[in-house]
Amino acid sequence: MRPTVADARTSPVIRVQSEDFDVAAEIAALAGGRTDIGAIVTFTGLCRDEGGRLAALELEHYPGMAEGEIARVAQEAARRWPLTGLVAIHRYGLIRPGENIVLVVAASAHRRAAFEAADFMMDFLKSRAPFWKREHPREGGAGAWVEAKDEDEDALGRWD
Amino acid sequence: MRPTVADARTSPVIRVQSEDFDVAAEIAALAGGRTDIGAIVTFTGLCRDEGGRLAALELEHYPGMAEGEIARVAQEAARRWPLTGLVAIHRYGLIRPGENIVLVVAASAHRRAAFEAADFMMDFLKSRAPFWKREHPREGGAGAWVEAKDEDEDALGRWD
Amino acid sequence: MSVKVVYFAWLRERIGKPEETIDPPAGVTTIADLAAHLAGLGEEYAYAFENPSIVRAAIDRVHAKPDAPIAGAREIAFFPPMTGG
Amino acid sequence: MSVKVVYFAWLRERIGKPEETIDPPAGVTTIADLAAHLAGLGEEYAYAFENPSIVRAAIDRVHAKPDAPIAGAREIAFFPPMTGG
Repeated sequence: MRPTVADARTSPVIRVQSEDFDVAAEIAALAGGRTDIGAIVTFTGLCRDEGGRLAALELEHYPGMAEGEIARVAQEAARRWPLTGLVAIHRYGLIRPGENIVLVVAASAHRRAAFEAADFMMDFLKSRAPFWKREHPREGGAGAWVEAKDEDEDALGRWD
Repeated sequence: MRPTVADARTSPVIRVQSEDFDVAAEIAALAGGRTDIGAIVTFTGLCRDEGGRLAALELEHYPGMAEGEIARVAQEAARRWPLTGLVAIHRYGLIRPGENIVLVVAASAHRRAAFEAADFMMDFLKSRAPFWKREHPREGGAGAWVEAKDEDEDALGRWD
Repeated sequence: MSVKVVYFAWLRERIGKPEETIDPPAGVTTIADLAAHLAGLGEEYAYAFENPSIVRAAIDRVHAKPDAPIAGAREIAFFPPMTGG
Repeated sequence: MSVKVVYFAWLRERIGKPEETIDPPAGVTTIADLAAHLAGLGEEYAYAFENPSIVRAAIDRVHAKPDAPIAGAREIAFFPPMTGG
């Protein structure tokens, strides 16, 4: 009857979608009716306008691989920490400043596991999930592809 | 007209209350209409039933000092990280399993600052904010006061 | 010089009241002095302060160490290690 | 043996198409071999692969290193470093 709720409790929930997401609904699906969760950490990544320079970001993705790669990262997080729930949602398409791009929700009995799992998810999503951002400048014209940062790749070393 | 929104943007929002809080509303108050936020991290602490053993937790607090101490921790977080918003809400009174106890929301242009500030806030709230938890066993009777954990005190060393 | 003293959690329960006004005798100049003085006021106080090293204190709603001077304090609090969050 | 090759982001733009079917000649056995082969197919390919060290690849939708063998692959992808999250 409520399959996403059941899924959230047993295995990571992964979604790649163009529509926006609802943080409160995802928390409710994960935690509703449960009494064994002590900590829920959410991470929401949003589109910035870079000081007014950007009209939007366009996110291209590799359908099929994107879901699979996020699922692999999520399974690794679930293996490393005793989680009671894990959600990862990544949007694609045209996203305007102030809008959501990515959501991770990690739940556990204890706060350190929830914090570390959410942090780990974001580090690996950034460098492993096949998404590419292109800028749409407010001034018009074809914008540049966002370049990957060395610091994002370096961040993975935190989890060795 | 909407004073909490203005407050969220300029200085930490601190609340000590018996009522529940609404994570989505706090995020909206912090981020609504803004285009300079790249990352929002929320931490929600919930009451667990400890394997069915507990009927509730009762949270006693030191009125006046609780708000002041959380504000001091929040000001330190705002000093250490370039935040675009910070909220800390701590409940008191009788809280049943599955219900919320504490909320921290940290927003920043960049994800590392948001993660670290939220993590820091929780470490210091746990050991510095004057709240005491008492267990209400399902079996009835006067429950025990929860004992502080050495690991909570030790966790503060992460931020030296 | 009299000062309001407040207790929380199991200190409050052991002492049997949430607050009282204390007039510390001469020589009681720090938090540790005051705790030792209180511990001598009766069985319930002795029980509350039986392990002074784990009792925490605040002066005027700010955390205070055992050697903090209490001169000029309006409100002194004693309580167990905190368990919020 | 023919294989579907897909391109993303600026590799797709430089090559001018999102995907194509390639029949790699004998001797092209790894991702690095295939990238080198593609780079020789024309100006647009040479531009896309001008800095092969920053081009990433996947075999059947799983990340693959330059020395990964391509035998049996159904779909090989080339793309820039990822910038999601």
